[in-house]
Amino acid sequence: MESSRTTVDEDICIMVGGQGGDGSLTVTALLAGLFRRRGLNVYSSRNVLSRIKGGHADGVVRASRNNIKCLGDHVKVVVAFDEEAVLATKDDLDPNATIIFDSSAGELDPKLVDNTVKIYNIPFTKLILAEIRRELFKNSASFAVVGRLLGFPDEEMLQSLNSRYGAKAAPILENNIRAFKIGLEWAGKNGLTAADSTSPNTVDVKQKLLMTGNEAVSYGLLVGGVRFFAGYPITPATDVMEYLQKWFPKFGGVVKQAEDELSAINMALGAALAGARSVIATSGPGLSLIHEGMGQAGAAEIPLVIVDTQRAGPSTGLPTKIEQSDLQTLVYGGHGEFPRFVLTPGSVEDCFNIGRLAPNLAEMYQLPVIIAMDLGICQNTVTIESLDLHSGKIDRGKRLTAEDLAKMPVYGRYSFTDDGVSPYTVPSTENGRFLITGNEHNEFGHVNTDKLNRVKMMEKRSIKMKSALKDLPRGTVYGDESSKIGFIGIGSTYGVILEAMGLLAKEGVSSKYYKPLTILPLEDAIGSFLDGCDEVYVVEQNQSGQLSNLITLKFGRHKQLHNILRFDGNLFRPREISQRVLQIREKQSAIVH
Amino acid sequence: MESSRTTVDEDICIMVGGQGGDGSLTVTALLAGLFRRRGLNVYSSRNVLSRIKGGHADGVVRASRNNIKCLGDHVKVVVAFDEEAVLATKDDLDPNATIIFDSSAGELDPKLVDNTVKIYNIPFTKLILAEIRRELFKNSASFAVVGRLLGFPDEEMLQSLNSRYGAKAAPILENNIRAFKIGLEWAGKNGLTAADSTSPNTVDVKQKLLMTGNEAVSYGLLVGGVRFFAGYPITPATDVMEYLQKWFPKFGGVVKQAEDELSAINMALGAALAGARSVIATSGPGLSLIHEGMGQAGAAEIPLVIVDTQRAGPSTGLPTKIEQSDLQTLVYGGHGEFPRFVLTPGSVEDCFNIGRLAPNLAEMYQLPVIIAMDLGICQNTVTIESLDLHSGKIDRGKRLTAEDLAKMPVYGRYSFTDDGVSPYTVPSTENGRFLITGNEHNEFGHVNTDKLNRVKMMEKRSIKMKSALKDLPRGTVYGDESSKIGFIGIGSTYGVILEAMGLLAKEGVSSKYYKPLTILPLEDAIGSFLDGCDEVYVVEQNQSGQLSNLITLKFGRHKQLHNILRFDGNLFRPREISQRVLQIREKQSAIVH
Amino acid sequence: MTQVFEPAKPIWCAGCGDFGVQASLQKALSETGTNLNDVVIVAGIGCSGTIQNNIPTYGYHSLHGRTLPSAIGVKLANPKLTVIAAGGDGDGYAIGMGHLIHTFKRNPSILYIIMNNETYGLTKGQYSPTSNPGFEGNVENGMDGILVGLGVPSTTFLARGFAGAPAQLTRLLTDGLTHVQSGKGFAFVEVLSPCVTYNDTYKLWKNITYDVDSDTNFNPRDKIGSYTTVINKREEGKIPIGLIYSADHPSLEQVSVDDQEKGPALQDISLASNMDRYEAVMKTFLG
Amino acid sequence: MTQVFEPAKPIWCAGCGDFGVQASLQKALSETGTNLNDVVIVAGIGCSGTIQNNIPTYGYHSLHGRTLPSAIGVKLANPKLTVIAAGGDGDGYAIGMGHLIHTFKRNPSILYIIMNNETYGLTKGQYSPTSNPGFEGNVENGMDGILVGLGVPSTTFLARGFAGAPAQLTRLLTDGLTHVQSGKGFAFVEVLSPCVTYNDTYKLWKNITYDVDSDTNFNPRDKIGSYTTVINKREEGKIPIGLIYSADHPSLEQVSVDDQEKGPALQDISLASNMDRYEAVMKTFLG
Ligand SMILES: Cc1ncc(C[n+]2csc(CCOP(=O)(O)OP(=O)(O)O)c2C)c(N)n1
Ligand SMILES: Cc1ncc(C[n+]2csc(CCOP(=O)(O)OP(=O)(O)O)c2C)c(N)n1
Ligand code: SF4
Ligand code: SF4
Ligand SMILES: [Mg+2]
Ligand SMILES: [Mg+2]
Repeated sequence: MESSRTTVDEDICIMVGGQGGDGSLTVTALLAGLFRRRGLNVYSSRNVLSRIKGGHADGVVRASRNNIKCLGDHVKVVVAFDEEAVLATKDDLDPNATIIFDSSAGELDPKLVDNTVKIYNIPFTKLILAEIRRELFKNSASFAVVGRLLGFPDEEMLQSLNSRYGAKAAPILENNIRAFKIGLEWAGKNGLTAADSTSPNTVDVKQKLLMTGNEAVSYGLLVGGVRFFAGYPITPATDVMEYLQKWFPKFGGVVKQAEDELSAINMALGAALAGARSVIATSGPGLSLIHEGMGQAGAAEIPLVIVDTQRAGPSTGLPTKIEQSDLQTLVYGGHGEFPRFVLTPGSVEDCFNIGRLAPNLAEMYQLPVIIAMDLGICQNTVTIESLDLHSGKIDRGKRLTAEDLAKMPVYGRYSFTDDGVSPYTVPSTENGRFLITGNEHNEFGHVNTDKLNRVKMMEKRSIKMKSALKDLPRGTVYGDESSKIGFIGIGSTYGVILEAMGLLAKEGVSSKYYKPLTILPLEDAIGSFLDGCDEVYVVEQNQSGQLSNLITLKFGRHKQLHNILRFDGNLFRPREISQRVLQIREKQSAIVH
Repeated sequence: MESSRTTVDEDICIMVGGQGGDGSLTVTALLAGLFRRRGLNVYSSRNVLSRIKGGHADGVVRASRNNIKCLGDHVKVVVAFDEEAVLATKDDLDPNATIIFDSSAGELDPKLVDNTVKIYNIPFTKLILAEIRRELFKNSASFAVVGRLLGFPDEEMLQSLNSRYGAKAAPILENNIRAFKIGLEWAGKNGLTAADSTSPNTVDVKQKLLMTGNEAVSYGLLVGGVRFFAGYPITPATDVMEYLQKWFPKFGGVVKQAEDELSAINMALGAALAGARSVIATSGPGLSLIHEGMGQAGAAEIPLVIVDTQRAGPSTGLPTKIEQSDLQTLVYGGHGEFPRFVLTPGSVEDCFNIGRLAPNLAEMYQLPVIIAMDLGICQNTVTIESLDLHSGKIDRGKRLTAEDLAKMPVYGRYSFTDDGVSPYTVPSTENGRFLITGNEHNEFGHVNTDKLNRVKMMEKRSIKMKSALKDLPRGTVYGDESSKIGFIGIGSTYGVILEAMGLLAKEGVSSKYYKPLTILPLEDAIGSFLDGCDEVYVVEQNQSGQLSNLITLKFGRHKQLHNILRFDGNLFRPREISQRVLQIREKQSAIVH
Repeated sequence: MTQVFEPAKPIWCAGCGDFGVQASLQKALSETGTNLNDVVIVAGIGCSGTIQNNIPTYGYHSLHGRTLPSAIGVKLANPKLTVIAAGGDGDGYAIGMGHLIHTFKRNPSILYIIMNNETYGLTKGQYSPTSNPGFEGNVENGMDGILVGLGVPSTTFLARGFAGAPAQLTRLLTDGLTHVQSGKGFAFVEVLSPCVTYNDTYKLWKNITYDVDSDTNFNPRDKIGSYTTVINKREEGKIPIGLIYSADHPSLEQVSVDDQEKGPALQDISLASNMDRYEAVMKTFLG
Repeated sequence: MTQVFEPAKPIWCAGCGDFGVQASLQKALSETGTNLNDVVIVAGIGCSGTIQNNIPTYGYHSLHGRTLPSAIGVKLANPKLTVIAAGGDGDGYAIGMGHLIHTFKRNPSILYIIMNNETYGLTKGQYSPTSNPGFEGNVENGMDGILVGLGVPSTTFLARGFAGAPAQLTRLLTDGLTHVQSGKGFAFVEVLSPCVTYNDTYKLWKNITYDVDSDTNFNPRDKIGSYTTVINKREEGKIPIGLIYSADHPSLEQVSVDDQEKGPALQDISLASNMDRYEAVMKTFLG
């Protein structure tokens, strides 16, 4: 049986699945921690339904010495609490995979999978019910088995359980440890003996940070000086509220859970004009509700950061599934015309950097700055190197103090300037009183309908989109810059595209990839990238090719632009992309030759 | 003095202006009625501030034997209650214009206008205050003077006053008539004698309808079978609510003024799924609030008609001013991806036809149908020939009765079909129970996250955009079809473009014009129109060229597409457009030669 | 017979109070002899907002917080339907609060069941408008839906049930159904429905509920008395359950729908039958 | 001295009640000795929602109905500011109703002046939530903001003034300002402010207002008594004015803002002064 033991040196992907409430995600989190502590790179994702208990739910964790940024293509180890979990991962299963199956309701039908797949049948539920009475501890038993299989020493696993449950009520920790020991016993019975605790893999390595995009963007916002958050719970944006709520008490910040998104965005507008860096985070239905407030930020020139954690729409849609289908409403949504920036982090590091930068941009240009995430990048966990806290700066734009004002003969909140940005004050500033309004107004903020003033004010606001070009985040080209085959993709397609490029390279197809960070105003660099490509693949998690539409409108139709789209609520896999590219190329060459 | 008397045979434009509350709009309405009763074509508009009393307000009425559909370029007669009113119209003043000025606070400084302009100074306010004590009747005095000037017999004018005020409390009518008589007296003093009541102009002519776009669309909706309206007051959409409220009692319909737009759209969704044809009407801020509901209609496949009476944004913006700046949010707004139609009436007849058709389309395709108006087309009054009530039909799409159901083995509200449209029931239908939801669902409406089902449902919904092509309203080409110079424009630019084409023709430039009626899905005919043009002018009342963006995305960049944009809150004037075209052409030819 | 959707198996966690609500509602429907083809359940978004999937009536899963406007739309379009709105405390008291007050004000004959678990279940246990201070970081006082109803002059039916007291709950829902089916207006029934996963309050609520139905001195038709009881009981740390207030006021559909026989949804909209009246309207534009 | 915006001339129709509100507010500001540089007036959209343009304080013209959330944002960002929210009955009781209840519930120290003219002035006289049945086709019962406030447990200050009774109005606004400036929570002052153009109620209101301030038997600290008075007076066709209810409850900013000396807006957000704490947060991701 030793043959199926895996070592952590490999690129390995483990799926743990069952019914919601089975604790699958806890097992993947524990494994992610173990891998990470060994200096491995980890990428982990979850797949749940919009219900609290029951229904299929699974977590996947992948670990590698390589710098992986996506799930990859194959699952090597499966822990399945029911048959549904096996079926859910069947298509992605490595031929030499191992399945640890909860056989309480009967052994796994071996015909369900290739006969090269190794199956351990262990009746976790039965064992745990018999010994501890509460089924929910079965996941710690399974953790013992999969940990042994992966070659983790028992001591190391025990330590993770301790640090996870140590702070909880004593019986919780105890029962988990009991369950874990039952697991160890059954692992032993199945020939999975304890690994040597002095195994070479346990050498001291530089600790990595394990973060989701939501954590990274929240942390970026904190470091970027945000001190006010208002929100209303919604998947997958709620995390941002919860992280800031955890951190703000030490930083003099306030998190307010509002009665709805309309209240949230208006609270944030109020806090922003009172001088606090302010942010809201929402998704799907909440996003549609804040369009009016977004326009108010644009018209009244109030600095506001908006995090949109895109999920699968339309309407209530698929609340726990990924999509990148808000791009056009972020760019065009809301009545009338007003300036805004739309930023699209692709990596966890991007999330941090953009989270930190956005509050500067908002105050420097006095408009809504939108950070467009997607459920994949929001929730998936990735190991990253330490973040450089010192490279940032705080820039409050043209904020006036009482001393600045004393030198000015006249102060109007909306005074005309070359760059469209007016100096501003915050309340309590001696002699800095303003009128702020979303009605059309003159330089002092008085409502005004004069034709000439109107045109000047519209131009003042829109010119900010140009003035800001020097400060907006710029994307990166990855891969073989000399190649004529280009990818474009944002958000969580980033890691998948990189890996697909590796697969293509193995097929002799070299390629490059532009990951834009600013899609409004759309980066000019995309134009040059397109010019340097004979064929371009725009990879998007939506039905209509929204990013590709934005690109086409600005840069014209590329002679060979192909959309690779997925909108079934699930993340792309690398092989899916590389194969689509190969198919398209084959078809094209069939046409040409 | 007789020399300045005008006859109604001319193309004449009269502006009546003063402070809000001065009653200027009443005078233009009375004049419009007089002209119309003589069989003339009338076009009338108003220009007010977002306040109830005070501040400049004016009305303009133009009358002609020609089929005018806009204000034209020159004001021939001005009735001004203050100097501001004269200044407001100064730029548009015909050199041979006549000004009737309220000289209560002093005579009009003749240097303010060309010396070819004829001025009557009459102290209306003083006279009326002295005689009747309430200033507000001064407008009826001015009506007498301008009516005499225009050659209307006194009897005819008196009749209009009677029919306007006859239903009001007796003192109101009496005082207006007293004021009118004072006006007549002063007209006489200024040499404006009574016209002959048997003037040839009073011959019996076929009566025309005098309607605003808001009236026409509301009437269309009524005839189209709409029986439920929910709304929240907002300029300029409120009219629609008020007309339907007036008519519905006779038709078994219900109008509900809701507590906000969120409530309104959801009431309408509820009424629609209960089987009533339902509509909401809103503008600007309200539109931004209903994006979530719009997506719900798309996702849950609920038939709903939405009237967007565009006004100048962003945010609260300029509530009483025109703009066409919601086009992109109508097309792209709202999270996620869902089908919808966006229709753009250009004439008052279009408003009626589209109002009548939209409820059919909504039920036939079970999605939101948006009628995109603009404040100009909404509020401006135009004479039209009688509307043909018999040409329409009521098509309730695939609505199932209990008898239909009895023949079906299975009924699922979202069953898959070739055209993406599922048969539907309404509550109380025996054995026709449904589940309707904006969550992703299976054919029965049960929430469902299966990947394959998701893709099929997304495709089912989006295919409706293609299935509907045969039923969507199609635009019209006007002008010289053989010309290579083309205009494109929607809404209230329609009449202005037609008149600008006339001006260009006088300069020897022949042109054609495509007025699209469906901008989502964008009409294919626009593509052929573009192909047939060497140069194209897209005329829009917005800053960013939203219609032109939609066209460019679908049909690629036209070699010579020029945007003619106006976003100062005021309607285009014909000469402005013709001159822009001539300038652009001159510049181009300077480049070419 | 045509096969229509099969009622779903509830997605709730074992022990969730919402099971009890569903059971009582189904009993009330059968006790009132309601034809299920004439019933529309309009549900919110939340764990509670899935109840309509499990019951063989017409069902509409509306938007989060928009349960009541949607239900009003249904009712005004066809007043003969039995319209039941159902959702959570987040749905009804947070994002939906404005609509709730206006529904009390309008008094449409709709039965509204608000499953109050003092938390946002579906989004994993954040505090809600009814949560006590301290719960999940909440700093605000909890609110009371019944008290809100007593703050609106045209309220006609206010009751609170408890998922742990099923007999009373069934009775309250039956009374609520009767109220709406006889066109008396808005029947508001808040149900204390514990969320066993994020806020298990079964025991607590067993202890602190106070049954006004069995208090012979309590008169639900005395508004000031009801208010006094609610205020005083709250101060004692108790939650009153039972029929707390009832009154008479014309219903919304009664004062809004001109044709009481056929609501807007049932009108004949064919051109032929309306042509005369359409032409009459057109004439008004001739001036 | 730097020239800042000049207060505007009001855009109201001659005789509009809002003139009286503005005059009383300005008196109250001066009577409380408030530094106008520390005042933010957050106004709604409506005729009433232009009051901030006419007063030399910081002014924010927010969105229709979002007056209170905006004001709460300002207050939480900088609790030392005197925050005044002002708007119409449409703004506050229709589209803003959900926020109003939640503001009662939260009890932030904000003075809220709702200019009730029982109509939508700026959109030309439609019925509003406070309109009587029959007004402009209204079929619903009017609602009462004070009664709504009495339906929320943490309300601390409920008053109603009348533009036709300026001395009392000034006193109520002064008391409201004192309430908020001493951090006691939300001061709600509805002002009966007639719309002479669409709903001229001066005479009517002169006749039917009932002044509780001059009723020596009336005790505004007795909640049930206040409720009883409001209900009974309504039944008599009277509208109570004066200080109707007052109570104590911790204010929102008190329980939400950790650093009472410097709200979020006043925090030093430079990297240097926060670096240690930022690093500590980063460490938590090392697992
Ligand atoms: C506009 C909008 N905001 C947020 C959400 C996310 N959301 C879904 S359910 C829910 C709250 C659920 O709480 P409750 O209404 O009390 O129902 P419960 O799950 O407790 O039964 C929220 C906030 C949403 N669907 N729509
Ligand atoms: C979201 C939105 N809906 C509608 C409007 C249009 N609107 C402007 S003011 C107003 C109502 C005004 O009534 P009220 O608040 O009572 O103020 P008043 O003018 O009576 O002082 C409305 C509906 C708007 N600005 N925004
Ligand atoms: S999470 Fe709570 S409310 Fe939701 S189903 Fe489970 S127990 Fe019920
Ligand atoms: S319309 Fe009414 S509320 Fe508005 S300013 Fe005039 S009187 Fe005042
Ligand atoms: Mg709840
Ligand atoms: Mg009002």
